Amino acid sequence: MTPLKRDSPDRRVTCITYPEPGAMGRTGDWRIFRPIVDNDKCTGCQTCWLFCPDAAITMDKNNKPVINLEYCKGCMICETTCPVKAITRVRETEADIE
Amino acid sequence: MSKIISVTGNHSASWAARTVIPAVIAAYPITPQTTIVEKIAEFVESGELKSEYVRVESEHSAMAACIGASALGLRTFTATSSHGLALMHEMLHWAGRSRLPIVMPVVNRSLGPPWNIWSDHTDTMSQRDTGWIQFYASNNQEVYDTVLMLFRLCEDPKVLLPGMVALDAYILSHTFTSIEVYEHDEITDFLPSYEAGHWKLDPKDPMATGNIAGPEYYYELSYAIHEGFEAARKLIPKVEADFKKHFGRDHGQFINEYHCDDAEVILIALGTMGEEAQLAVDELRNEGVAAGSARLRVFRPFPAEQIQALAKKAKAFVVIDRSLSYGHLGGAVTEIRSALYRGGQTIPVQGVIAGLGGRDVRHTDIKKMFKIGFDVADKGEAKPDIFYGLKR
Amino acid sequence: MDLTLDLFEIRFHGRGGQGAVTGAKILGDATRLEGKHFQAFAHYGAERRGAPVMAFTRVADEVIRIHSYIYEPEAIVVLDETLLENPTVKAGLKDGIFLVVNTPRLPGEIKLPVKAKISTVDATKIALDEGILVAGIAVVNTIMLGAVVRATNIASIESVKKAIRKGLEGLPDKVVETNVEAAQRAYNELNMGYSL
Amino acid sequence: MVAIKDLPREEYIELGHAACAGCGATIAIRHALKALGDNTILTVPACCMSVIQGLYPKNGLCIPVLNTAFMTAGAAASGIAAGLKYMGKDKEINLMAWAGDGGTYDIGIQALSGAAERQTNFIYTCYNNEAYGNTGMQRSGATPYGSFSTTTPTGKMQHRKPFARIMAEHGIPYTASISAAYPRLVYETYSKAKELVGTRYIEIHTMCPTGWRYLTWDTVEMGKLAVDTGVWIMWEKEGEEWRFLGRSKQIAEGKVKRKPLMDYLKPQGRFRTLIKNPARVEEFERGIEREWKILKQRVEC
Repeated sequence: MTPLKRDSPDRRVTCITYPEPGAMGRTGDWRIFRPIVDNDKCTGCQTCWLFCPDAAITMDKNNKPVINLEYCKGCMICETTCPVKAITRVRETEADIE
Repeated sequence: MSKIISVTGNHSASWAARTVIPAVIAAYPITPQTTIVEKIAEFVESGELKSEYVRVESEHSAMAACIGASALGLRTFTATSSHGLALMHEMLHWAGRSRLPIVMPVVNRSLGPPWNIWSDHTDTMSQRDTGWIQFYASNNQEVYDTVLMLFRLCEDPKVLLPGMVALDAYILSHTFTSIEVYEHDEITDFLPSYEAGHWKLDPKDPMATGNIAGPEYYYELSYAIHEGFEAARKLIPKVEADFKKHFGRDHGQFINEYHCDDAEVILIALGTMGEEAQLAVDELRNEGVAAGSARLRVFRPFPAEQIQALAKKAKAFVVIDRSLSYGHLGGAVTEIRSALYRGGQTIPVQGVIAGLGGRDVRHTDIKKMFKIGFDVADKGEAKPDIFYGLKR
Repeated sequence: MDLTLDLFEIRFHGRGGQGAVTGAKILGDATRLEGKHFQAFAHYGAERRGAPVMAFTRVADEVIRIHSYIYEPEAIVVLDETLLENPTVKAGLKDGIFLVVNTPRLPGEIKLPVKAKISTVDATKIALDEGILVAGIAVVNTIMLGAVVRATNIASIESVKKAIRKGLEGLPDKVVETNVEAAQRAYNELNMGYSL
Repeated sequence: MVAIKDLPREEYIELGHAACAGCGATIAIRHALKALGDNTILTVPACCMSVIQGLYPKNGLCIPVLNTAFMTAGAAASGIAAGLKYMGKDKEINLMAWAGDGGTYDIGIQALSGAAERQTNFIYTCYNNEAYGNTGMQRSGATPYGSFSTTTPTGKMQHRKPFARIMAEHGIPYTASISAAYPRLVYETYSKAKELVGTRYIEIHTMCPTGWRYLTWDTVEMGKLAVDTGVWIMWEKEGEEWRFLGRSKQIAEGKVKRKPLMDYLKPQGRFRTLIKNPARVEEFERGIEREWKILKQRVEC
């Protein structure tokens, strides 16, 4: 049986859902605090990547963390777990609205 | 001394438990019923409510525990919603058939999948055959008052049946309004303490319940339950009248009629939609249109006679169901048509399915449904049941 | 002010954890102390700390029989100004609507597609001054009630203060009185004007 | 222990899922699914993970999920396992039930016990945030002694159920008690469980800021403190052999001293009433000692 296309009418017979970013909308709006990475202090240990509950951190080609601000919820776990305090916080309202 | 408090529909149910002081409460949390059992926990742990509160590990066990406690001849209370009520199904039959007067508010909520926590009457409609008396409330004061009335009704020696009062998820359960509540000693005239006259577990007078009954006995035992409902049918007006005498309020007994006497079209609905329909009636009446609304407050025992009497007043019914029996129609409209058929009445009945899964039903929508009703009255013939607001 | 409208509907916009629902209920309770009937409820879904939430208060002279949602409120209260961009805040706007916003900006600086009666107060600053914080969030719900009654006259500040004391029953007295004082401050420091 | 750099980069949870900020359970599932890979089917009963998947028509998890009723994780998994066996796919596909503590300790114990007794071939994960988290922290069988919950406002009166040990006594090939504060240990535990056959029960202590009432950025610290103070004990039982794991092993062997209990209780709002009552704190501590005593006996013999 050929796999059904995602939005073919037969698929709407019941509550079928598909993996996609933003299943709860732009969760970046939830932030009260925003994490800021200081790449000079960062040693590339990836602890922030390890602990991020939202998989919102990826390591760039220089093995430095990049935080996806569309979805990062500002829990600030990356800040507290970073062994060299390379990540700090700023109140979302004071941060420049990108 | 009675007092006025600002509470949600859920807390109105918790306050009713606090007023009645059941001996045992066994309950399991489920959205959106949760704040009922949370408030009861506060009352119990602060010492304001002396009930024994069993925090069971599932709804199936909640009802089983209530059956155990009620079997001792003790007043018993619980609350649930949607999937919790469905999970209790087996034990709802058990409680009904055991003639145990357990009282249970049920917050009407959709059945999944998908998970949906908003208002839908399919959950209580699915339990019509389990031997439980069923009331539907339309405001917080009615939730509180109906719990008190249910204990009086269910514990009557000729009735002896469990009873549920349904309230719409969020529309009532989580909406604050002010209600009047009483202390226990202010209600004991209306609601005396419960004496289990029929049976109870008592080592001093040993009797068992539920072991085998062959075909030669089972049928009559079932009929006895049916007789309990007929007794309830006679008692409901008396209980409501007595409640009014003590507390100055009644909620319309079987059917809460509004401008029905001279109405051309009467719209019937349950719960909060039944009350909001009154606004549509007011607007139509201002436009000189003879509309009336009737809120079906008691669903088991089903008020067939009252429906037949109501049909004599109008040229057409519109019936809104916030439930759907797949492969057939809404819960209320099928039973209303059945009552009319038995009464030999051929008034057209326009069925409307609306508000499933918590979709909002406003008085403006109800006014549109009335328009359909007047068209049906003119033609003398109903259209196929309408799925109001369905997105194609 | 004698309310000739038979229904006064208020919509609160806040974020999970800012106490929008409690605020809606306390405001309702305040109007009850002045003989009105009220409903207070929230728009329930998956509330999360920080995620946008809505709450409602409906006030009338007689018993309220309407149970459906509020679509065209008489007043909109915005507890967190970052929500002003959120489309739900702009739903149901009409000329003459009251808009009460927690912001350091003045009414004239707020652009709206309708002629609204805008009032602003920096409730966050008041909360930070008075130390009304929970888990890093300035809880401005009771503070904004001082602003709402001043802007709309739906109830007196005395009734609001009584309702706050009742609504926050169980919290330490010092916390309750701080909230009561903060509401009075918002009442006094309210800037009232019209949208751009 | 696997290095962070060597952990797979594929993510099996989507950006913008619906967990609260600082959720320990999503740290756990992120690394469990990295170990199991994309040949995995999940069944999830009513719990936080049902909501974390977010709103129709989208889903926050990247593998097939059968959402099921609260009581039925073990039963639903049994059905899927039978189907996979029938299709001859039970070796290649990892079947996992992912349930909360309420759905495991309380309403779902019967279905799970039945599935285990039938040696059903699946991994059952109980992510334990120690109350009915999704519906606002009502008390469960996993809620600690003396802890606040919305149905025990003045503090729970019973000790939590030693559920993982109960599952171990089902004679199943693998049982583990680990913590989301140690994601690499989570990854290694699931890598091991993936290779075994039969019912494998893994319980993960998952920190919950909303429910335990601490600030979101302290999630990992809170999980570590639970282990460092001995409140949460990490161990595994493979075949007949019991072993302490990670930090708990160091504590058991006396290499590391347990931190004072108050370090764990004090920063959490749910223990605010408990810590004001020394007698109840002592009872809390007695429960911890009892658990260590029993586990030490298991490990030694």
